[in-house]
Amino acid sequence: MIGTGHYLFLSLALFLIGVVGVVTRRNVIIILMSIELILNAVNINLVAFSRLVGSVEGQVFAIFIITDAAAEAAVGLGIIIAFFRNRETVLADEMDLLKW
Amino acid sequence: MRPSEYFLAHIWLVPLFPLAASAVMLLFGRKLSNSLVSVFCVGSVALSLVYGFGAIFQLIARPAAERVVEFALFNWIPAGPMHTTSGHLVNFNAQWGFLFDPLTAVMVGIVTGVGFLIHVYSIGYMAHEGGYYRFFGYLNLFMFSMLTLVLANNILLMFVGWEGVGLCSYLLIGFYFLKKSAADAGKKAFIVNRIGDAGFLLGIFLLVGTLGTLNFSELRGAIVAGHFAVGDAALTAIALLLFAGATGKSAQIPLYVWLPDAMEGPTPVSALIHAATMVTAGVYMLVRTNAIFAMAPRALAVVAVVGAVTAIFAATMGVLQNDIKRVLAYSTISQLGYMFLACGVGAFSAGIFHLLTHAFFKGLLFLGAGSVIHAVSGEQDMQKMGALGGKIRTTYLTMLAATLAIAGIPPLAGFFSKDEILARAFRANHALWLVGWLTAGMTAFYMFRLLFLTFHGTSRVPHEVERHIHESPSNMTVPLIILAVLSIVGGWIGIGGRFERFLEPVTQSAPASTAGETPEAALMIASVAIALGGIGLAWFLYIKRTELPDKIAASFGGLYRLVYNKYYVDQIYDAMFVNRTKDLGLTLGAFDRTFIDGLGVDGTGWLTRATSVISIFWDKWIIDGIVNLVANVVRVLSIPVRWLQTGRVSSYAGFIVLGVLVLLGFYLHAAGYTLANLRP
Amino acid sequence: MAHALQASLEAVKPFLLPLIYAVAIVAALPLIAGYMVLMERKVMAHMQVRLGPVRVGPHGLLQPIADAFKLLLKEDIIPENADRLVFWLAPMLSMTAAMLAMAALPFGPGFQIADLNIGLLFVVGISSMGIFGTVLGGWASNSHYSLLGALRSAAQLVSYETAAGMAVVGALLLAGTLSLRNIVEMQENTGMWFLFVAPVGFFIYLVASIAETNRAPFDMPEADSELVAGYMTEFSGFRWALYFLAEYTNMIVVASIATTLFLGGWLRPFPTTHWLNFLDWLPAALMLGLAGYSLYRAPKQPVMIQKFVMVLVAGMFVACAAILVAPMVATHIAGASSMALLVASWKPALHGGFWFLLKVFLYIYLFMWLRYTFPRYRFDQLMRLSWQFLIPVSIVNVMGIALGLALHRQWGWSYWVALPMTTAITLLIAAALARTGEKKEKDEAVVGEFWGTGRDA
Amino acid sequence: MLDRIVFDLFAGLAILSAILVVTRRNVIHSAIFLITALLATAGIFLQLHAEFLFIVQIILYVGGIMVLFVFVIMLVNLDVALHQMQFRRQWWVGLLLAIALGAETAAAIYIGRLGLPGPETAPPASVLEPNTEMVGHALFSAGGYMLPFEIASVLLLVAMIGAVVMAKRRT
Repeated sequence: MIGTGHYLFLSLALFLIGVVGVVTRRNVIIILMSIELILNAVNINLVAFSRLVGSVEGQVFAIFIITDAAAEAAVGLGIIIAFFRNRETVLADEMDLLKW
Repeated sequence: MRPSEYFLAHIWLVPLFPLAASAVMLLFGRKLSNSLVSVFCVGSVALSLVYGFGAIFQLIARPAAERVVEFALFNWIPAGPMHTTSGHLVNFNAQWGFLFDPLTAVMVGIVTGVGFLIHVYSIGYMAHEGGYYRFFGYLNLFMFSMLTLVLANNILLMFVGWEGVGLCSYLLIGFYFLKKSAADAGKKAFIVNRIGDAGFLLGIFLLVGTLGTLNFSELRGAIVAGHFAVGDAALTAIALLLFAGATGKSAQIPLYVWLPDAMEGPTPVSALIHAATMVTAGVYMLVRTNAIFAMAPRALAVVAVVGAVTAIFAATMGVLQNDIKRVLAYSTISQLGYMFLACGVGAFSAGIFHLLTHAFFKGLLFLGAGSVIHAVSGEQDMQKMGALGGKIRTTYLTMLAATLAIAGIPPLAGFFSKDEILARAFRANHALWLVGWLTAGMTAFYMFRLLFLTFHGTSRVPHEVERHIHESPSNMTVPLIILAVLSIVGGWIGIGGRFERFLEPVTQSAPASTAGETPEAALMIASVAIALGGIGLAWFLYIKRTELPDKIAASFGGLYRLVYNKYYVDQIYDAMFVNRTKDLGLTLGAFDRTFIDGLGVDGTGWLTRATSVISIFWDKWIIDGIVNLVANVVRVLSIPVRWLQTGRVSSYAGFIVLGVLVLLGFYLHAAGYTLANLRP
Repeated sequence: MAHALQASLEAVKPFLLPLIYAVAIVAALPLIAGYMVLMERKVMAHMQVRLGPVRVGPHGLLQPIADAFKLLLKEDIIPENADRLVFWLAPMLSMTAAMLAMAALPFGPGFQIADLNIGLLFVVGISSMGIFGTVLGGWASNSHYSLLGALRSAAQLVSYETAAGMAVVGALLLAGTLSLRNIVEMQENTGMWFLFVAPVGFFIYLVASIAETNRAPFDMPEADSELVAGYMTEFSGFRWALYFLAEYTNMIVVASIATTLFLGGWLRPFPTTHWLNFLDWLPAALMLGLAGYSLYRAPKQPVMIQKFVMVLVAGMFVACAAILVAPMVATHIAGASSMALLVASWKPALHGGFWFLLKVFLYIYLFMWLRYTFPRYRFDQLMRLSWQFLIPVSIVNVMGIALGLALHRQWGWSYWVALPMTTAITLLIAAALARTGEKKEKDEAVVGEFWGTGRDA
Repeated sequence: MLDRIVFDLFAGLAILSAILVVTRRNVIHSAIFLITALLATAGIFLQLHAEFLFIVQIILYVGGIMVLFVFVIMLVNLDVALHQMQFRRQWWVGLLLAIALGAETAAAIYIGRLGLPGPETAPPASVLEPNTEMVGHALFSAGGYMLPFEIASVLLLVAMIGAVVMAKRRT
C-alpha cells in the first residue's frame, strides 16, 4: 500500500530536479519551467497531507498555488518577451545588468 | 459732481480702454486673427471716443464758471512734508489724478477723435503688413499714454504720459525694425527726445523745490502765495527748462532733427503721432503751465523767437524736398513753430486753436499722402508721381481741401487760426509778424508744389506701377472725407472769439494783449494775398513753366545745395555732438579695457592663480590622498563581496538553496537528531 | 484454476461494458467521420447547385472508403530538418485528446463509457489539450506557414475556450452538477431543455465551438487562401488523416457537449409534456420516410448494381424503423411476456441514442451551413469578437443565471419569471456591447496589431 | 495492489519526464516533457481522490500555462540558443548543493517516518467525497477561504495587466 511517505519522497525528487534546473540551466524559459516543477512538488505534498488529515484544505491551498503559478508564468513570460526584444537573448547569465 | 454726469464721473475710464486693448494685443495678439485684432483695438478706441465726447458735452453743459472737474484715483507719491526754497512748509503729494477742464476737453477731443479716425484708416492701410497685432498694440498703448498726458492733473503724471508717448513713438518709427534706416530713425528720435526730457525733468525738480506742488490747479495759488515777482529768476529758469522739454517733443530748433527721419514709420503713425497729437504735447504743456510762463516774460520771448525762427527755417527746408512725407514733416515743424510763436506772444488760446485745426488738416494731409503712396504702391518720391488727380479722385479732393486749409484760404480752418496768431504777433512785435507772414507765403507755395507735383501735370509714374493705380478702400477714404469736412468747417468755432472765451478758465493769466488798434482787416488781406501769391508762384513754376525750377536751381547752385541738404544741420550735429560722444565712449572703453579689466580684474586673477598653487598641492596630496585611501580600503574590502554578487539569477538561487540547507540542518540539530537516528 | 479464472473475471466484470463501448466508439469514429466528410461535400454541392461526389458507389456513397484507402496508401513524408519527435507526436496528440473526450459523453441513458463526477470539466479539459497537437505540429514542421497557423490557432483556441467555458458554466449553474448524465436528468426534471432557459449561453457556446473546431468562418489556422493549409501544410498521408479525423471528432465532441448541456441530451423535445407523446413515433416515421425516398430514387439509378444498392439501403432503413418501433409495440402484441418486457426495456436506450445522434448531426449540419454562408473573419476581428464581446457577455450571462436562481431559491420567485427576466437583461447588455463594439471597429484591435495580423494581414 | 501499480507508473513517469525537462537541449522538448510531468502529477492527484484538483491541474496547467509557455517559446525561438552552452560553468556546484539538500531532507523525512501514520490509519476516501462540492464550500463559505480567493483573483488581474503592459510592443 502507498503511504504518505511515498508521496513525500516523490515530491522531494521533483523538487530537487526543479532546483537543479533552476541553478544549473542558462535558458530563462527552462528556469521558469523548473520553477513550475517545484510548485508541483509542493502541490503533491499538500494534497498528500490533505488526504492524510482527511481535510480538503490542503487541496484549497494547492489551488491557490496553481493560481500563483499562473500569475507568475504570465508575468515571467511577459518579462522574457520584453527582454528578448531588447537583448535578443534568453540566457539568464546575460541578464546581469544588476551587476553594474 | 452731479449724479447725472456719468461720463465726467468716469473720465478715468477713457485711457483705460486702450490700455486694456494694448495689453491683450501685446500678450496674446500673436494668436488672434487680424479681424479680431481690429475689432479689439478700434473698439476700445471707439469706447474712449464715446466716453471722451460724452464728458466734453457734459462739461460744456455746465455753466462757464464751473467747467473744471478734478479728482484723484489714489495717492501716488505721498512724499510728506518738505520745505520749499521760499521757506514754505508744504506737504508734497503727487496723485494719480485727473483734471478735466476746457483745455483738456479740446485735447481729449482731438486725441480720441483723430485717433479713432486714424485707427479706422489703419485697418485698411496695414491690412497686408506683418505684425498687424503689434502695430495696433503699440498704437493703443500710445492712445493710453497720450490720454494720460492730457488728463493728468499734475506735471509728474503728465511726464509719465510724456515718456509713454515717447516710447510708443520710438517703437512705431522703428516698426519695420528690419530696415536699418527705420531702426536708426527710431533711435535718433528717442535720443533727441531724451535731451529735451532731461531739461523737462530738471524743470520739474526745480518746480518742486520752488513751489512745492505739481498740481496744475495749485500752481497759480502757489505762485501768489510765494510772492514771486514777475520775471523771477527761478520761475524763468523753470519756464526755460520746461520749454527745453517742449522743443524736444515738439521738434523745435535745435531739437527738430528727429521729426523728418521719423517719417520712416508707417504713414498712420506719422499722421497720428508726428502730426496730430504727440508733437503738439509741447504746446499743450506750455499752455498748461502758462501760469509760470506768464510770470517769466523773458522765457516767453525766447519761446516766441524760437517758434518764429523754426517756422520759417523749416518752411525753407520744406520748399525743396521731394519726398512727399518729408515735405509734410517740415511743414509740421513750421506749423508747430507757429503755435509756439502764438504762445510766445501770450496768445495761448490761439496756439491751442491752431493746434486743433492743424490736427485736422495735417492729419488729413498725412492720411492722404498715405493713400497716394498706397495707390502708387509704395513710392514716396514726388518726382515719380503726377497727374494722379483723375485716378484717385477722393484722395485728390480731400487733400486739396487740406492744402487750401493749411495755406490759410478763407473760410477754411487754417485761415482763422493762422490769422488769429498773426494778429496777436503783429500786436506784440512787428518783426515776428513779418516772419510769420513770409512763412505763410512759403507754406502756401510748398504745399501747392506738393499738390501740383503729385496730382497735376504729366504723369511720371513708371508703367508697371501705373497699371494698378487704384483708389484706396472705403475704410481709408471715409476718414479722409470726415477730416476734410472738419478741416473746412473746423475753424468756424473760433469766429467771434468763442473758442478763446471757452478756454478762459485756463488761460486767464495770459498777459492782456497790449492795447492799441490793430488793422485786423489789413492783416487778413495781407495774409490771404501772400497765400495766393505762393499758390500762384507754385502754379507758375510747376504747371506753367515746368523747366524753370531746374534753371533757378542751377543759377543759385550754392544756396540751392545748402537748402536742399537741410543746411547740413544733421552733419553739423554729427560732427559736433554725435561723433564727439562716440569718441568719449571709445576713450572710456579703452580706459576700461586697459586699466579696469587689464590691471584690476586680470591682475587679480593672475594673483589668485599664483597663490592657488599652494592649495593645489594641499588638495592633490592631502585631501585627495585621504579620499583615495578610503576608496582603496573599501575596494580591497569589497573583493570577497564582489565575488559573491555575481548579479546572476541562478547563482542567487544557488545561495538560497545553500541557506535552506544550512537552516534545515540547524533545525534538525536543534531538534536533537543525529545520524544515529537514521539507524532503523 | 477455474476458481482463479472466475475471480479474475469477477475483477474484470465492472470494466467489461465500458471496454465494449470504447472499442465500439473507436472503431466507429473513423467511419462516421468519413461519412461526415461525404455529407459535408454533398451539402456544399447542393448549396452551390452541384451534385458533389457521385462516382464511387451510388450517389458516391462509397467515396469515404476510397479516400481512406488513398490516404493510407500514400507515402509518409517527413520534411527535411523537421523535428522528428514532435512531428511524430503532434497528430497523435490531437487524435488522442479528441478520442479521450469521448469517454465521458453520455450517448444514451445507459450508453456511456464512464460517468465521471467531474465529467463536464473532464471533457472540456481534455479537449483543450488538443491545442498542443496543432501548435506542436505547426512548430515541428518548421515552415513559416505552419508556424503562423500554429500561433494563430493557439491564440484563437485559448481565447475561445474561455468564452465556451463561461457559457458552459451557465448551464452548470442550472444543473448544479458536473456529471453529464445528471445534467441531462436535471433537464428531464425541469421538463425543459436548458436551451429555452438559458438561450444566451447556448448561442455563445455555438459561436465559440465553431471557433474551437477551426471551422469557417473562423478557420484562421488553416486559412487555405492565406496560409496554404496552416499548421497542416507539411503533413501528408496518414498523419494528415489523423489531423482530419481529430478535427471531425472534435466537431462531434463539441456537438455532443452542446447537445448534452443545452439540447437535453438523449431526451425527446419536451420530455414531460404528455400530449406530445406521439413524438415517440417520430424516429420510426423518419426512418420509413427515408426508406420511401430511397425506393423512389432506386429506379432512377443508371446502373443495375446501383439500383440494387438503393433498394438495400431502403431495406436497412425499414429495419431500423422496425427496431425503433419494436419496444413501443412489444407489450401490445405479445402481452406481458418476459421477452416482451425485455424488448420494451430497450426503448430508452434505442430512442435516446436516436435522439442524441439526431441532435448531434443537426448541430454539425448547422456548422456546415454556416461554413458555406459566411466569409472568413480577419484575425483581429476574430480576437475582438472573443475578447470584447463573447467573454464579457458570457460573464454577464453567468451572473444573470446566478441572479435568476437566487431569486428563485432565496426569494421564491417563479422559475419561469426569474430566469427569462435575467435572460432579457443579459440580452440588453449584450446589445449595448455590440453597439460599442461597432464603434470600435475602426481602430485596430490590440491583439491584431500585436500579432501583426491587423489591417495589413 | 492496483494502487501500487498506478502510483509507480505515474511517479516514474513524473520523475523521468522531469529529469528530461531539465536536461533537454531543445526548449520545445522540455516543454513537452513538462506537460507529461504535469499530467503524471495530475494522475497522482487523481489517485489521491482529489478529482477536482486533477482536472484543475489539466485545464489550468496543461491547457493554460503550458500553452502560454509553448507560445512564448515559439515567439522567442532562437536557433542560436540551440548551439550555445546549455548549462552554466558551475553546474556541478548546483548539482552538489541539490544532492546535499536532497540527502538532508530525505534523512529528515526518514527520521520523521514514525510520526507519519501509515496508509491504513488514513481516513477512507469517502471523507473527501463529494470532492468538488467540498472544495467549493471551503473556497466560498465566508468562514472559509473566501477572502484569500478574492485576493487571488485580484492577483491574477494584476498579473494579467502587468503581462500585457510588458509584452505589448511600444509604438
